[in-house]
Parts: sequence; structure tokens; C-alpha cells
Amino acid sequence: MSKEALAEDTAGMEKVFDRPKSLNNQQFSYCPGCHHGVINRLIAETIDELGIQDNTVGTAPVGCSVFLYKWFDIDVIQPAHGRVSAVATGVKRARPDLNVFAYQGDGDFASIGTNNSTHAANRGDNITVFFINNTLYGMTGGEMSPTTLLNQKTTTTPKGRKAKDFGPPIKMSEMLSALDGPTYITRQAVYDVKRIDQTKKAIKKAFRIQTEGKGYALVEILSACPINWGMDPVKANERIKEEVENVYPLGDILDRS
Amino acid sequence: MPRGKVSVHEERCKGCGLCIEACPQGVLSFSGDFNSSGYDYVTVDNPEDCVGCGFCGKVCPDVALTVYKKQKEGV
Amino acid sequence: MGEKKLMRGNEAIAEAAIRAGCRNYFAYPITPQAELLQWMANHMPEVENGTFLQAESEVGAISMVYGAASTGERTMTSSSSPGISLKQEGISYLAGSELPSVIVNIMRGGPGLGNIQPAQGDYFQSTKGGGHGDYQLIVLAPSTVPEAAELTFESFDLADKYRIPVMVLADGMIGQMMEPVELPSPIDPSNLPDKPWATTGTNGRDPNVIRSFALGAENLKSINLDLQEKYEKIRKREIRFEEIGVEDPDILLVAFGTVARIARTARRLGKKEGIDIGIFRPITLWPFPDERLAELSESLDTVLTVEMNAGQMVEDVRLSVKSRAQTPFYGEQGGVVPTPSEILEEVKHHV
Amino acid sequence: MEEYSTIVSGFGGQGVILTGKIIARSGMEEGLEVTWLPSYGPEMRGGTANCTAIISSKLIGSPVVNNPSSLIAFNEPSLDKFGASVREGGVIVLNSSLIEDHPEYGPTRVVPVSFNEIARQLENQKVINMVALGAWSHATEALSLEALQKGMKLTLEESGKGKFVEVNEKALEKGYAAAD
Repeated sequence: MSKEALAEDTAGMEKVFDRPKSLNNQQFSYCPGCHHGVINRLIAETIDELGIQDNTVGTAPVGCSVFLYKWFDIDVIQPAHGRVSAVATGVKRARPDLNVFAYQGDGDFASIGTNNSTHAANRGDNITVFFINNTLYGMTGGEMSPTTLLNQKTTTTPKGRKAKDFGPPIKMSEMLSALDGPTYITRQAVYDVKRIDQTKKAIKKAFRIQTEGKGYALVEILSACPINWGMDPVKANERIKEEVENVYPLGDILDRS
Repeated sequence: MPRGKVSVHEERCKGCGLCIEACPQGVLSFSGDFNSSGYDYVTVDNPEDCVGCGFCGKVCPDVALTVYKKQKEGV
Repeated sequence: MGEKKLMRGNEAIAEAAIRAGCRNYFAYPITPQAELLQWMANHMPEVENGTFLQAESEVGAISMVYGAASTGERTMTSSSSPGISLKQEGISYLAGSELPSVIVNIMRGGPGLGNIQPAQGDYFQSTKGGGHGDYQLIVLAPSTVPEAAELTFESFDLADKYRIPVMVLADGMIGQMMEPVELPSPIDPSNLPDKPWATTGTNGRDPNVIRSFALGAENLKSINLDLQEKYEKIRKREIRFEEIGVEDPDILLVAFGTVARIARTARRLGKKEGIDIGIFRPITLWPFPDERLAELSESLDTVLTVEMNAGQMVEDVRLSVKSRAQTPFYGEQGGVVPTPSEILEEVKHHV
Repeated sequence: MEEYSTIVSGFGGQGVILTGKIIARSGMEEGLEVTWLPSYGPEMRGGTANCTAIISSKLIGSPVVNNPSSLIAFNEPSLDKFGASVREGGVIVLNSSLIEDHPEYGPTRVVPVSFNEIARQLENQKVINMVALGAWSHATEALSLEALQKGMKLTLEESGKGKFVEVNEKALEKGYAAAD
């Protein structure tokens, strides 16, 4: 549609949904139906709404989030696998005036980086952490991660994950909530409009906790990986609601804000 | 005159269909055509029914939609 | 320069770093560098914007360095051999992302847990990789406590100048011993030149990205070529060494760090017995002073390398000397420090 | 002066490390080159401790010595370990309170002083190391009593222990006199 035609069509109307300013025009390279895109957009919108685009630094590691720097219109640091929380701590300690967020997948946050994730939380570092839990390693080809559900088939658990071999799924948010350090820990999902709105609120709250200097906030977001789950995007959404949520219940787990 | 309008950025759309599922008014559908990336992109099928709720935009993982809504009278 | 103070090597290094404008220090305890960490814990909070954080692990510490260095602020970590091994992942990333930073290694005996005695077994690790990929660190090897302070102070300038991680490579003896040190006057880090590449929030400019990641072979190749070009510049400009009595000696002894100072005493003992020992001491282990060594070897019969390892730097010595002179090696291992008389005995086998 | 090296050795807690540091500090205040090298690590914890202090008018090469110019031995294991290594014409200052018999060391002069007895007279067992150091000063003449008093004072004051200067001064003097 031409600009003129669009203008005519939308005369007397207001834009109620558009691309946030903190994203540039680059197309995401995520797979169709992947929730990373929704979550990236929510973070960008929140940055816009809080007016912190100019002094926010994001950090995202290896995995599907490795390209974060390509589409966010903010400064971004790309560290080693698992080290995101420690890198965010380094940035924040050097420059407490910056807003720093860490964007980590479940392999990153809950497996190779557990040590770093845990201690950033326990120190109550004044950073905002997004933990995107899609129950497997997406980028490398759908291998088991520590958050893979029991009996879930992945490329490294072809017969399904068995507790006797790999233990049960790790519940990072609950685990970290046992600590005295963190300020806010919540688990959210983005499979429908209601959950998306709630996730947005949680993201905003998590950033506010940082801007107000109140400490460590973690937003875990259950995320779909339709390709590696072998499902179409609509079915993948249903899986979160019907299966994943049972193991990882939604809602605030800790709130000392 | 519809209460809302949705515009699809066809080249950004990856045809995941989540917006079709989310739209309460049945405004959107697959186009049956392919964009330059080879995706069957979404198109606006029933523009008259759009209420400008923005649900489609919210669930879209590729920020491929812009949504407009008629301003309330007297505002 | 201030007054002379009697300081332990670890403490002098820490204080020199603070005076060089280092404002972020992250580390994990390990012997024999613990006093460095302790000094930082006590004194970093005393300076404006000074950050001290004892990290959860060596891996955590080097990652915090990565984050803090991304903001352009002067940043350091320190450890000893096993801890430095753990940091190699982060060191490769720092090199790949061209982040100025300083890493101090107070070497101890290895491999594995080894022991806590002084050793020089990390020469290969420091100068020939350690982490993955084609990268170099500038590696500075002090042989006294005052020099450890001086080189640490300068390492921050070198790191900034070339956007490169710099390693100060000393051993447990230099870390633990005390000598009088005249520390340089503190600089004000807020007067340092801007780092336009740093991730400090966009504030209206285009976003900066810190990364070592490049998809596509051609992209990564070009990044690698740029790195190599930088390394070539450093090779041309930054080579440092010390020479003692290298004009026509009976034998030239090549040693770095602690061994070089022990060699000085061996030289003195040799004189009494009529043996003239010249000493060539590389101060930059990378870039290695190969040209000068090659030049000196033209007129020598024997270039003896002495190290506290099984023979690491000797490979660079041999590459430099080629067949112009004999290049025997004498080493002690496992934390054993060669004594002056032992070195002299070895010298006698070759003259 | 030529390089003058001293090994100080004893049980952990006898003030061995501080003794060596004060030699180095006093030498530095006299305008000499100095090094101080401790034994470190597990052996320090509960076991024996030793350190090497070198003073010299020239740049010091090796901070490690095989044959020290002098030894201060606080206990018998220390004498066993280092006694024979002291160079010809050197001096061994030993703690006769804890070392009853000692072998002859040929051309090495042995100066027995009762560190613990003298400290007891001063009603402070902690000063046995300054008794030793005073005796060392007299026996070796490597550094004067005044130089050591100055070095001790500065060292203690800088570590916030200024109130102990007086008793340590006395201990240095008593030790010095005892080595006569």
C-alpha cells in the first residue's frame, strides 16, 4: 500500500501498535513463531517507555540471542557462553549509572553459566536478567538443556529425558528465590495476549527495580521453539500452556521490591 | 468505516500464523503467496471487521504489523 | 615519584595498578598472589569510583573484566597459574573483542595443581595462545619488585594504546618478596583520552557493539587480518629487553624474570673465576626480542637459556639464534629455583 | 658493603617474618639495597617459617642464597636445617633458651643468646624476635642498633602497633648487650 493510501485509510485513527524506537529496522533472524522476537520487542518497548535507550547496555551471549546487537538500537556486548551475568556485573560495577540487562537462554543461564548466574543473584547485583527458557538448546540443533522436561525428546535424549540419567528439570527461579540476595524473581510466558501484557509489566518492573537501585531482578520467560519442538507455532504455544507451565508455574516467585 | 486498521509488512512476515490465531475478528489469513524470503505471508482478509485491538501486533514475533484504531469521539 | 617504600611484589603491583588509573578489579583468591587481591580489597574502595569484587570463580572474574573493560574503564584481574588457565576463555574473548585490560599471572609450579612455589611454566600459555584462536597478548616479565610495579603501571597505557589485553607475567618469588619501591604518582583516570568505541550508552550516537563474533569466513578473516596488522605494529614498536655485558662475553645467558636476577649473581661469581657471562633479558616475552638476539649471536659461540621450566622460551631463543651459535638449555622445574652457583656450574659445561 | 644475607628461621608465631622485614626495612632506611623473601604457603601455617633478608650497597641479584652470611635460629629444627649452610666467616645467632646443645660449625662463629629468658625479664614473650635482632646486630655488625631501632619503629608504627615500640626498643638493647 502506498503511503498516501495508508494515510487516507487511517485518517482519524491513532497508531496503537508499531515498532518500538529501541529496535532498528533490521529483520529478526529468529525462526517463524519463535518467542524471542516477542520478548525482544517487549524489552525494546519498555526501554522506550522508561526513556532509557540512551544509557542502557545489553549483553547477550552465544545461542539464538547472539544477534541481539543487530536489531537493538542500543550499545550491546556479546560475551562468552554462560558468562552474561558476570559480564553484566562488570559493566554495572564499572558504570553504576548505566542500565544493564543480561539476556540469556536456558543453556546459558542454567547450565554452563549457573555459577555466574547464581552468584550475580546472590550478590543482589543491580542488574536486570532475562532468562529465556525454551527447554532446549535451539541454536545448536535442539539438544537437551537442564530445563528440558522429563520424557521430552531432544536430539540428545532421543527416547526422552530420564531423571535417572540426567536428573529432573532444574528450576532456576525457585532455586534462586531461596537466596537472600535477589529483589524480584518472576516467571512469565508470551503465548497469548494476556500473558504478553503480564510479561511486559514484569519487564518494566524489573527495569524499574534497577533504575531505582533496588537490586537484582530476574524475569524468566517460557518460550516456544517450534522448529526444535517439531510443532507448528500455534501448537508450540499450546505446549507451553498445557505442558511446560505445569513444571514451571507462572507468576511472581519472589518480590522484595 | 472500520474501527481499526492493520497493515502487514509483507517482507517481515514469516508466516507463523500466530496473528491469525490471536485475532478475535477473523480479519487476517494466509495470503497463499510468498514473499522474497519464501514465507506465505499474512494478509488482511476482512478489513471491515478490524476493531484495532492490536492483539495481532502483540503476538507477532517479527514486529511485522502496524495497528491503528479510530479515535474516540470527543477525545 | 614518591618516597621509597618496602613492599611485597604483589602489593606493589596492586598499588601501581591503582595509580595507573585502574578502577575495576575482579579476582579470585589463589596462592601466591593472594596479597594482591587483599591489597585491592583494602585500597580500591579508597579511590573514587574504585571497584573491588571478589568473583565467584576465575571464569567469573575474567568475565567481569570483559564487562567493565567494555565501558572503557581501566580494568585488571590477577591470579596464579591454575587460575590463569581457567581465565583463558575470557582472555581469548578480550583479545578478540580488542578490550584493553591487564592480567597479572604470579606463576607457580604445574602442571595441574602443582604447588605454590615459583615457576615459569606458563611462558607457552602466555606467549603462544592459551586460549583459542590467533591472538597475542603483550607479555611483560619483570625481574624485580620495582620493575613489577613499573611494568604494571605502563601496562595500562599499552593496553589502551593498542586495545589489547596485556599480561604481567611474574612468579611466586616476585609476588612474595619485598624490595624498596618508588611508586609513580597517581594519574587521574578522568583525564585519559576518550574511548569512542566503548559501550557507555548511546547518548545520541550510533550504538557501539563489543563482540568477537563474525559470521562468514571473509568477515572473520578480515578481522583476523586487522588483528595481525596490529600485532605487527606492536612487534615493531614495543620490544623491550635488558643487556648486561653482552660485548664479547664467553657465553651469553638468556633468562627472564626471577631467573635473570639470579643470573646476575652468577655473572658476579663467574667474574671471580675468570668467566665472562653476558646476560640478555627479554622484558617483553611477546613481542620477543628476536632481532637483537640474532644480532648478538653473530659473534657468540654459545647462547645458554635458563628457565624455571622444562624449556619454553628456549624455543624462541633457538628461532632467533638459528645455527649461528650453540643454544643449550638449563632448567629447573616443580618450583625449584636455580641458585647462582648452579647456574655457574652449568655455564662451566659450555665454556 | 658486599651483599650481606641473613636467614631468619623458627616456629610460626615467633616473629620470624617480622624480624627479617625489619632487617630489610632498616637497611633501606640506611640507603642500602635490600630484598626480603619469605617461605610461604602451607609450611607457614603451624610449621616452621623462615625468610631471607639481604642488604647490599650494590644492586642485589638473587634473593635466594645457598650460603647466607648469617643465621638467626629460633629453635633446633632451624639450626638443623640451615646451620651448616652458613658461609665461612659467617655468624649463627641461636636461641639458647630452646637449643641446649649445638654442634661446632668450623669457621662459623656461634653466638648463643637466651631469647626467651631475656624476653621474660621484659615480661613480654612477643619480643623474643627483637632480642634476637639486637644480638644479631652486635654479633654481625651488619646494621647498627640505632638503624634497627629506627627500622623497627617505622615498621611497627606503619602497621598501627606504635604502642609496642618502647618494649621492642628495650628488647633490642637487651639482646645487643647479651651478645657481648
